[in-house]
Amino acid sequence: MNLKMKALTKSPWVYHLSTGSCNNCDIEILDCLTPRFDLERFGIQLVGSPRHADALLVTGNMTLKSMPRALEVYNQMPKPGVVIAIGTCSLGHGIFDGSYICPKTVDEVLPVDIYIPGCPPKPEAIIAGVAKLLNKLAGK
Amino acid sequence: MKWPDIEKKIKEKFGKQILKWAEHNERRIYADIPLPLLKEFVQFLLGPLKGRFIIASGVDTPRGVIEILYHFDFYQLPQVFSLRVMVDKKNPKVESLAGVSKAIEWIEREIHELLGIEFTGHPDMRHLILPDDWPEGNYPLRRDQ
Amino acid sequence: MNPILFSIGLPVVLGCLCWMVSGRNRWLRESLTIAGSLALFVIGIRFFISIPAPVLWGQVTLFSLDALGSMMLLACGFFGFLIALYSIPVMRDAEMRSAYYSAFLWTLGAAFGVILSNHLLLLLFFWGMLAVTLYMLILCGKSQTASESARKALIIVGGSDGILLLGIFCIYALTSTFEMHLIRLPLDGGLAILGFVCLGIAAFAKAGAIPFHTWIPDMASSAPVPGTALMPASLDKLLGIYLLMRMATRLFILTPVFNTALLILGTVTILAAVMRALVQHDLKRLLAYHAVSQVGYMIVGIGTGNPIGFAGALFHMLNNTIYKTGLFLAGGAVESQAGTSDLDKLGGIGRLMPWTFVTFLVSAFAISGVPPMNGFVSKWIIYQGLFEMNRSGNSLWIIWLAAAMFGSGLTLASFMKLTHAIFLGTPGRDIQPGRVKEIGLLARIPMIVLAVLSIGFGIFAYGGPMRHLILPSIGEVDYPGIWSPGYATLMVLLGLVAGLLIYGIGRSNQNLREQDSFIGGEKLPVENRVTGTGFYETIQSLPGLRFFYRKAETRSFDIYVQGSRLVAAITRVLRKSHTGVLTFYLVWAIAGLVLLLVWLMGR
Amino acid sequence: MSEIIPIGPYHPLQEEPEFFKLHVEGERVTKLDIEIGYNHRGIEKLAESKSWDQVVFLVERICGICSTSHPAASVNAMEDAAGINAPERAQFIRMIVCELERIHSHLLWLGLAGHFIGYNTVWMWSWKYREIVCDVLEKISGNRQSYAMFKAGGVRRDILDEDIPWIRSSVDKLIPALDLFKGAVMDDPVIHARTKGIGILTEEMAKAYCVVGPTARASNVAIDVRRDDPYFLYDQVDFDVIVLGGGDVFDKAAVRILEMYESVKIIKQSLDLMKPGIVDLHIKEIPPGEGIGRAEAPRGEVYHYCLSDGSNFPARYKVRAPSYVNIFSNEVACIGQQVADAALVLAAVDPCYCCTERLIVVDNDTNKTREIKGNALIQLSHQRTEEIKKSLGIS
Amino acid sequence: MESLTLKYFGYFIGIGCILTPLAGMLASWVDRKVTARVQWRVGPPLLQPFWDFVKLLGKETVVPRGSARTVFLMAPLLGFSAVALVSTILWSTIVHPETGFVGDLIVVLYLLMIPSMAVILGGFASKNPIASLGASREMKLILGYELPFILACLVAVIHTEGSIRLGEIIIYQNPETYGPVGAKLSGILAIIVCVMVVQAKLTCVPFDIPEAETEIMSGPFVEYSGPPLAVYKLTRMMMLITLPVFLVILFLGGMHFQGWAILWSILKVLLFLVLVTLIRNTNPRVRIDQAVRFFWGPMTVIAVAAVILALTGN
Repeated sequence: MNLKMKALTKSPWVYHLSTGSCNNCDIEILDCLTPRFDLERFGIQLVGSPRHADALLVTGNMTLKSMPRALEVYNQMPKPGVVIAIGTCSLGHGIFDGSYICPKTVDEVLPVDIYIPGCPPKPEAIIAGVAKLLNKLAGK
Repeated sequence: MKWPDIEKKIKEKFGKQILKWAEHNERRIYADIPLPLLKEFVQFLLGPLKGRFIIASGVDTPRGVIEILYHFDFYQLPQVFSLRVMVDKKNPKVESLAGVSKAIEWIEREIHELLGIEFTGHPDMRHLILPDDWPEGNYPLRRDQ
Repeated sequence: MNPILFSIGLPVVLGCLCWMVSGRNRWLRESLTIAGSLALFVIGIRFFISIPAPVLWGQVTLFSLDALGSMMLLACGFFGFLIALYSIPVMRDAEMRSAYYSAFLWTLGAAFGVILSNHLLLLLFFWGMLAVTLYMLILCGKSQTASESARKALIIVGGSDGILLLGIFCIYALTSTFEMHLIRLPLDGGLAILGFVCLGIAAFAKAGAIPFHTWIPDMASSAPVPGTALMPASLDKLLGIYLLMRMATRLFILTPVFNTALLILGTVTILAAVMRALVQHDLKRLLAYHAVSQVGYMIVGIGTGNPIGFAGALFHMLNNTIYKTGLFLAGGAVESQAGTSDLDKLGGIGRLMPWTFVTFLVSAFAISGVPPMNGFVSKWIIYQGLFEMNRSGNSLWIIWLAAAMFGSGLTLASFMKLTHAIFLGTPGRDIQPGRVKEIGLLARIPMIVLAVLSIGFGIFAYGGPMRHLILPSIGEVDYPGIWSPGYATLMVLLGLVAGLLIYGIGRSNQNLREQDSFIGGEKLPVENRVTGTGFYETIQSLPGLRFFYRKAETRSFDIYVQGSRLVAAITRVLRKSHTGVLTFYLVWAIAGLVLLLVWLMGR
Repeated sequence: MSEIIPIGPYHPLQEEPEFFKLHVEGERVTKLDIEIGYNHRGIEKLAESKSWDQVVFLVERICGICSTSHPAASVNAMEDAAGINAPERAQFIRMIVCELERIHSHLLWLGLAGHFIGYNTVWMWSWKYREIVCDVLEKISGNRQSYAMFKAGGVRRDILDEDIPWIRSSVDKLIPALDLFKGAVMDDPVIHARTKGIGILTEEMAKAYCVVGPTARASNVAIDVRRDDPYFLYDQVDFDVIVLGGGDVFDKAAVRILEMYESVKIIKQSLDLMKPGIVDLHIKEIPPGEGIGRAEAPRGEVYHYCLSDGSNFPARYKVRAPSYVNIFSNEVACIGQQVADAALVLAAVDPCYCCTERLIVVDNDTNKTREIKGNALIQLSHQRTEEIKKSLGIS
Repeated sequence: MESLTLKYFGYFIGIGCILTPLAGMLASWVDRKVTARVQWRVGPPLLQPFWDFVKLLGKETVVPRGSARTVFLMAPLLGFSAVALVSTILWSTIVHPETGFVGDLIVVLYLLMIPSMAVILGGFASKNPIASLGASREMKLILGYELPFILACLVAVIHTEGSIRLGEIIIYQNPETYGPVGAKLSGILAIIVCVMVVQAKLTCVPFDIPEAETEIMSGPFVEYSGPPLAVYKLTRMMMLITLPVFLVILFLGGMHFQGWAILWSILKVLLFLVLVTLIRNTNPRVRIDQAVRFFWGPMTVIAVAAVILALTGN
């Protein structure tokens, strides 16, 4: 494994992209940063601009209005970068399946690298998912 | 001012024109009124009666009319008073109430894009929640969609 | 013919020729101007190398030259030549070209005259001539306000000539001579102080120090840019500071009180002008306020009253002329290409006019005193003069030092805003790649030369300009501290190389990708852009400053406006007597006659 | 010339996509354009297949933060339409869940507000205490968010008697934490400087925009559905409605902080008053008719309207979330503020865009029914994850 | 002369470009760890800043379309080299107080402004309204703190009889003779001012207004990615160690490296570092006009008071 990928696994900065979620997943993502879970232990930081991000945390259905913007944000993330889909809605459509405003799932719009299911996934699940992602990257 | 007073005042002013007065229970009152009376009625409710606009909801009925319900309450009172107007589906035009209360502005935009009702005199009839490139004439809440 | 008289006469004659050349013969007029200014530049070099003999008229020395003067001449010739080059492409479309070129040459001649004069009355003559040519230069502007600002400049600068005359007679009353090399007045009596103040006002008005600065911003916004670059930005600075230097070193013996007065005026000039500059919306006005602000540093340098301070002031004068002219030229280039100098409408020109951008940036760094540019070195020497004051036991130096350093922070702030509003940021609606392009080579050369000089004077300050240009007129000075710009520059470069190495590790040039800017994932329409003019509104609305800014908006600090208000008030009182009733006039006339009779009988 | 500073749609200020165009001059906001709809999931085509029971699940997912206020209003509406009352114990359990959620939501807002003004310590601390609430909710419902507790006619799970002392002690632990925040937030001079007199929404404006909840109560508009139109058994417990008059950001924060004390009070009274009994009436059908349900969410009044035609599916379902009116009031509250403050003002109404753009309409005309229950969904997603994992080669 | 040149370059490379960045990373870790502890978290591992830096180096650089590309890419380097130069001057002064040139204090003050200026230039060059807004806020902040900062630094100068050479200031503060400036009343006042200014120079809360993440999405940095961002972050880390060292030189008598003095010296730097971190974690962000008012109001008054006290010998 080269140094670049190792560094990436040591300090993944995440950008949080909500594409029409119900907030639950978003809260749980933020929760991961707070004292009980403290993702900074793993060097994970929430950043304010996709330019700084190494990973996009996508939550929610892909609504029509979000779709071009999400793609735009993905393009603005410097590569190498990964996309993490969080929550049932972003995996499929969850309970919102069939809505006229969500024709596509997240992975039909963005190249999702890892899926973290749950409605909402517990912070533990998110951390486990991210850890698995890091292992995956390390194995690359 | 308690509810009986309010009820009395409403009936005094509009008693003859109210098409139907229904009390689901003591806290939920519905009144059907003719469409032209709407603006005056709402002005009366929000003005002298110090009511509070909650929301409006539109229903596309199988009868070929779209019902619009305007829900009001009166601050500390438990009663919810709902005004019902019928709009002809073939000519869905309603006088806009955005000038009466700011709070009605958004919901009229929403009903416009979802049910296709034209609110005449509305200051800003852009899309509220649907994308700007949403196809014209496609109203998701209509029964025929 | 005597070289000194030749150097003054030549431009005047050429100017007259220019005036006579018929309107269509553009080419001849331009070559005359170039030739004249080049000749003056060469003469300046010659005089600098070997100082010519003074011109005598009987026993009276009319013209003479010393080390200070020769340095000034060199500078005048140099900037005159550069601006002449620059004028050719920029003034091509101006309406009053013929008048402009004549005024240009006459200005140069008069400037040479001022510097070469040893006789105070001759000095006064050339000084007044400059006011007239200034008036002409402003009138060459296309703008509607040109005549108004020309009048204002003429009244302030010309008025200061009258005061200069008064001062000269004060000096004459005390010394019975007009020859400068014979005068050395101690400031002990009322008349001497009056003379000093009068000369000081003349110098301040010419250099544009507060409170006689108000004609400069007005002129800048209405006169053609090369004219502004020539007069307030370079020649007037040189001449005003020249006179002040003469006063401080030759004509008068300063007392600490006057030093302090100069220091106060200097710091006030620095801070007040730069504060006004911060909030300007017009490129040229903003630059003009900086032209005022920088004078403050020179006055502070002179106010220190020690050789280091003098050297710093002179060097700063030179440097200021370099970068200030550079800024005006770059600004003028932007204006002539983009067609506007309104900061709201500019933006994003850096990509379209790269040369102008780079030269502007260098000059902006220099004026803000960023090491290792020349502006830093001369400010640094002025600070040394302030430390020197400390050694002589004056503890007020801290105030001047803090104010001067703070002033350079403010300068930086306003130039950051300017850089953003013109060259970076989002382009304005009219700024399109096809329409706005780099200015012609002839205009670009002066800008590049000045930018190179800005850097060169900064890096090789001590060995080059200080030793050869400044110190001959001051005498050897003992610097308490030497800032070694050479090392520092090398190290900064080394740092840049190290940074590039870091980029190299990241191979960032291979991993470069262009993307739209991130604005929350939404695309902004073109007209929604940050223009940068409102940046300092926060400052403007600070409780303490709001008052001053409001007052400045209503021109309460403008000596011209206040003066004319006073005059208007007086005439208003008089006008009250104009009732239009005949008997009233009769009463006045009779009263006047009676008074006259009484006075005559009293004799 | 005014410049536009965009806030959103993807902006760290808000967890959800929303687009505010701030027209500014210098740093001063002159106009605010609100553009919403990024989160609009307009669910009708899907929701046509939802039965009355599923509707409760669906409205729960309108919004994750107030994930029990919508079910509360929803069951109120259904019970209003059906003309029944849930058993007393169920009502108390509902109140406990609602109030716990209020505390969790206010703490969450407080933390985020701290984050917005760069006070990350407040964020961390308040979320640390929020965990206590989440634990209690997890104990009661089995989930930290989206509790799936309510149904028309009762609740799905009873609170076990042996858990009650633990719940009580956990809730008691909140009091010192609340005292801490009260001190840290309401007495901090810098916070005062940042929030007092900022984004004032006057009483007239509050009434004109018909704002609700803490936003209204901070502007001296004393409305609270719990008191004005008591649902559940709020008329049996004793609590105060916090009303402040300033209308600025500080008062909005203060209202929320003080409200948490009242919530703790209600929870403890409910635990005391709760008697053993059934918790579910097992309603079979909703008769034809209309029902209106209201509930006081942490952000204000939630309003649900349902129309039943007697079938298993609602004929029309209308939701008015509190943020729908509150966000709009930013249009006035932001004007004249600095950009830095505008961001804070936008956040101060505790906007919940998910709620705003819900639009859940349930209609029974077509028969494209897909019976997927919540658990099955999760299973499906699990399956899918497994497949993906396999395809990626992760065990 | 040759050897002197070589020595300077050696210092510059060794200290400015290698030692200071490493020390800066360490300081950044201390900062983040203390922050985490205040917030009841565990915090990042020791090597975290290093990994952040390396990772950013490995990322691709995204340049916003229509920006002034050269300025955009060069601005971070400008800031970096200025800090490297400052830190070289400071450290070489600490090691050899007798070297240095008269007036290096002024040079340091000017050079310390350049990193912020680089940030501003970069922000302006990125053609993003948010970055422009952030950069203009940064500029206003500089305006605000510059005056009290100069005055507070002059307090040390006054105490050391008008010496503007850092080495002399250190020597003057020898405990046996004059003692540290910070022990005087005016010194304490000046330290208070300086700590607030350092807070602003580092754009830490409460003065992180230029890059307020929740308002303007990290302001001038919003468009930066990859190596340029890495250089900015590195510059910030270097500032995080350079500024405390500068204050230690001015007010606490510099650092010494003989025996136990090392520990004491490190403690002095840590003192400022932790102070900055604590202030950062116990305050909300203020508004830009409040910040400017704060610096031009109370801070300038305190600084002036300190200067007056210093002139009277207190």
